[in-house]
Amino acid sequence: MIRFLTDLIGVILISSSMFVFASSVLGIYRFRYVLNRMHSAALCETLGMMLLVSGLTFLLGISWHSAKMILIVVFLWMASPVASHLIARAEVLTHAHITDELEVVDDERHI
Amino acid sequence: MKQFIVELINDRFMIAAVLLFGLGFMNLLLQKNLIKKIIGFNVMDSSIFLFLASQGYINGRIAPIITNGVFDAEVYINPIPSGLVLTGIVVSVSVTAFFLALTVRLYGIYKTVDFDEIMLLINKEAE
Amino acid sequence: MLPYYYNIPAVSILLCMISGISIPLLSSGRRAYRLTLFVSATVTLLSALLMYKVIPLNEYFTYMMGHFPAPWGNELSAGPLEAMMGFIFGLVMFLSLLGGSMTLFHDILPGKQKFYFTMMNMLMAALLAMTYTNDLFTGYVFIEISTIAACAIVVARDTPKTIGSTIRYLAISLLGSGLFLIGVVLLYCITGHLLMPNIQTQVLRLVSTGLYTVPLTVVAGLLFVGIAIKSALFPFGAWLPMAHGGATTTSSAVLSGLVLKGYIVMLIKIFYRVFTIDVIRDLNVTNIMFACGLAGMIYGSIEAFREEHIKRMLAHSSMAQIGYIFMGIGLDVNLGVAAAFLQIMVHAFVKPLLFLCAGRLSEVYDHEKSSYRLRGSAHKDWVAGIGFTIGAMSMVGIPLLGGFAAKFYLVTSAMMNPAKLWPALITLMISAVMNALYYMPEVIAIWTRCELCTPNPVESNLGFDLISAPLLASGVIFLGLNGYTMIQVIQRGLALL
Amino acid sequence: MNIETNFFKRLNDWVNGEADRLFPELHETDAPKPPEPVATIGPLPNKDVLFLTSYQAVALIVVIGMVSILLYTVYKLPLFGVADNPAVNEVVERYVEKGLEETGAVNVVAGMILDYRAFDTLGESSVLLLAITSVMMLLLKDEKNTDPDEELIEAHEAVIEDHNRDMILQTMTIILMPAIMLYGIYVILNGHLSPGGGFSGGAILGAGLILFASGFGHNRVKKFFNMKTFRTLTTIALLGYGVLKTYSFLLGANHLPTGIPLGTPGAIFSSGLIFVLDICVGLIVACTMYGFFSVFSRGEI
Amino acid sequence: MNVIYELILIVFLFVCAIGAFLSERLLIAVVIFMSYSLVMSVIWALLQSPDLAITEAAVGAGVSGILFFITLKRIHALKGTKDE
Repeated sequence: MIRFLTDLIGVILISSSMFVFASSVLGIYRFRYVLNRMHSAALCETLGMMLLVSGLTFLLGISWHSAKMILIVVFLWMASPVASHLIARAEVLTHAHITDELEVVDDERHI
Repeated sequence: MKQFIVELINDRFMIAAVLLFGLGFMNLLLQKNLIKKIIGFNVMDSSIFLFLASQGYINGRIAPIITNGVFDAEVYINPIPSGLVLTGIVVSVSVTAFFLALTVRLYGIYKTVDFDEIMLLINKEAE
Repeated sequence: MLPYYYNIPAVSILLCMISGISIPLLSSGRRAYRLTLFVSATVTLLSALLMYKVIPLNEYFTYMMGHFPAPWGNELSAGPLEAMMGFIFGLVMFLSLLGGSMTLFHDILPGKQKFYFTMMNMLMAALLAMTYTNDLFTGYVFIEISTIAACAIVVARDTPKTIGSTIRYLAISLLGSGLFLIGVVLLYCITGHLLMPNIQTQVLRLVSTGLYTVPLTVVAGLLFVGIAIKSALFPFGAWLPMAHGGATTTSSAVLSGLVLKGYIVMLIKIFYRVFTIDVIRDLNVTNIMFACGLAGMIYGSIEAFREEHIKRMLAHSSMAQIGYIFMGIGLDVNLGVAAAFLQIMVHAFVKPLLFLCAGRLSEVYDHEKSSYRLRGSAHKDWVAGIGFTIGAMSMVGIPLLGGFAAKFYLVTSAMMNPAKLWPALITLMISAVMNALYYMPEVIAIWTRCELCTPNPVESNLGFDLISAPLLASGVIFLGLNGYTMIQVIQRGLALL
Repeated sequence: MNIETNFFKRLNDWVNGEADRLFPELHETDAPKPPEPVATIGPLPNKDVLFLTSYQAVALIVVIGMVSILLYTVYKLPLFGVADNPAVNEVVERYVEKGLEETGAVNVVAGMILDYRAFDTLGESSVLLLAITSVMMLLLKDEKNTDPDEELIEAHEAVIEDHNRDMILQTMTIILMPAIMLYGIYVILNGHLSPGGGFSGGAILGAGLILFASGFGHNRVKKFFNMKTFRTLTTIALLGYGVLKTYSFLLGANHLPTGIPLGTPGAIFSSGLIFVLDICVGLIVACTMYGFFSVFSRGEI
Repeated sequence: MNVIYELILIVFLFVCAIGAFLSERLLIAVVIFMSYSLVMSVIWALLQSPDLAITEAAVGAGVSGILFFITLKRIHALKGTKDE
């Protein structure tokens, strides 16, 4: 019974991660501006991966493999937001007409 | 017909490698843009490596790392292609770096990365 | 224990590699230059010792690189031919470095001279390894080393033109090595070995059973085309004139004289030791070589005739000479291959001689390379003038010089194959006439006095005057006088492959 | 309208981020057209156009011919994934069955490239040295390859970067850098026990250094990794490789034992030379990768 | 079942290769090429060559991608105009 429950939870988590991936792919395709696209890509890397890996952990049970997968998620959560931040920063700093794209612009841009 | 398709699917890696080889070769020959020429070279090399690695694979066998004391050659895949490809990957990244360095220098001189234009400009200088 | 001289191939390759690696630790370009000279002289002496031991005994041996014999570990193999090629590579490298040293230090920035000599050492190691190797994949790795090193010694002069020609050279070379690699991969797939003797037994078994005939043909074609691209056979050789014409003198001499030959020696070795020459003839690869060789002879001669820049003219003439070599291999008789080998040796001496002398002569008029502006330069630098004359005469085919011997044996071997006799003879005639037409005006021009010209004061270069030019010229004359003996030795060596 | 219906054109546009032309009705306004690139040379002479066109046609025919020949060859080759193809022969058997005993390496691939076929690997490491040397030959700053305008721009950018370091990146670099370095060293040291080895571990180490350099600037890296360190490390590692292997080659060919113990299989200090060679290769690759980055971006190390 | 995954990955390879060659902006070409390398490393993991997978992920997708990016910066191709 418990086995069935954990499997069920795992399947639900994995399918929801699939939904997140699909919607973020749609978002990358659908949005036109870099920051919007980046937002949806970052979502798939963090939320989607977390859901996927926790689903797999439920399916596998507690073992070294699931510990490794959790470590992967930890490192991904450290690296991926930084990458997104850097992309956004580069875009904001180099885009000449950023006011055309964004409604709110921080006036304390340093450059 | 059915058997042909089965054979196609069975040889999928080799066919893909050959087609990618052709694609990379064509781009190395025909692309005007130097960066894309380099990408073409990389695609060509990695397709050859894909071909080689797929030749080493045997269905149902595992990577040749002897951790559980099984010394039977029937259990592991062919290790030779992996070793050769490892050598090849490093060679190809070295050549890529050299090629990119040449591109940077040429851009510094002619302010373009279009190979045909560069050749015409060089020929013009020679005249 | 092995006889001590069995270690010579491995020692000379590893010596070159280790000295190339350790050059960054040296303090200046001059020291790196001296180390390179020392290494190439050592390689020459070692190869001479190997020749002295191997040729009289007519011995062929394989040498394990490591603890594991043939199908498991890397191997080298050497015999009379390899020893001779190693000797010629070492000697010509030494003489080119010595003869071109002044232009070298003039052309390359002081901060980058060390890098240049690293490249030279590695190029030497790659040439030796390509000659001695008994393993196809080692051959591929060293082909890549020689590609990078050759491109780098072209680009060392660092003018816009050399960079442009280098990128073309590199792109086309990469096509060549890609084709070579896929050939090796296919061969591995159908035979399961990488060592040449093991592949040979498998290939002979495949031929006798009729299995995998198509892949075998494709492999032979791919290996041939890959190496033909690298050694600038006619339809694939468009990169050569720009690359060789623009480089500094030593680089041109080494590239034209040695690097192209290294690839061809490796191709011959592959044909003999992997496929056996009979299988190659059955697969019709030699016919393609023959046709490409003939076309290359005509094309190279015509282009050289139209060219005014003296170094590019020499480079075009190299293309024609490569055509001679491939024609000799394509003649389908064993004497033809031997004659092609003799041509390789002669050309390895003649082309560096011509390049070095042309470099010296153009210094007389302020590095002016147009051939009609070199009038009277030989009177200012008569060593270079005599050297150039000897080289040109050998190219044209005056008797008693090396070029004549090579051409004579090419004609003799063409006589043995009636099917290919007339095309070969006619093309040889045309090419010889064209050679005379573009070399002789040059020779006459450099010896004609010119009152109006204002020559520069020429710094004497003792290394060139006393060692480099005389030795290269005497090499040409030696090969011309001893053509018959050389052919005998080469034929015995080929029989051992 | 014709262009709109052309699938490849639309795919091309979409790949280029022009607009979502696959479904044009999704967007009311088109993105502004980028300005036309300024041609640096005028219209080509007829001779050149003819040459280029014929060159392209010939190249296309050659490529198509080659691909079809190769496809036919593949059709004739042994099948994929079967055990009785010619490549599986006594060589493979010996590598797998005796590899651990003869080389001491649990990972057969590492044992193969660093012991059975070590000459290839020596050549390959030399290719790395050649590549970094030739890149330095081309891109190190000297009087021939400096452009005053570029210099000015680079100096400007350097000043901006130094005063405007990204805090998030720096903090994460401090957290991640030890993990990356540890992982790289682990991969190198475990080359004979698990997948990986000198090449991959060295590349990971190099990537860690590159991350540090992009977070904190080259000047911080220079304090512990400058041209002199680079040169010494690369040369000594490669020389170590060359000398050790020369020793082993010469003794092996003359049928003498090397006298290097192989150790217990599976222990970290085992497999004799392979362990040392992996470290050498890792150092070379790490230095070379960082060297590429530094020379490309700054013209110096 | 594995075959289907492998076929999907092969199709990915082709899409990446063709996309890299078709795209006119060099930045996009390089990014697509990096994803090509990544797919290649997954394929190598499937072909039971973990050494190759690690090396390709570190060298092909990591370091050579960085080299491409720096080159693009040096040739001023990151400004958003086409090919320049």
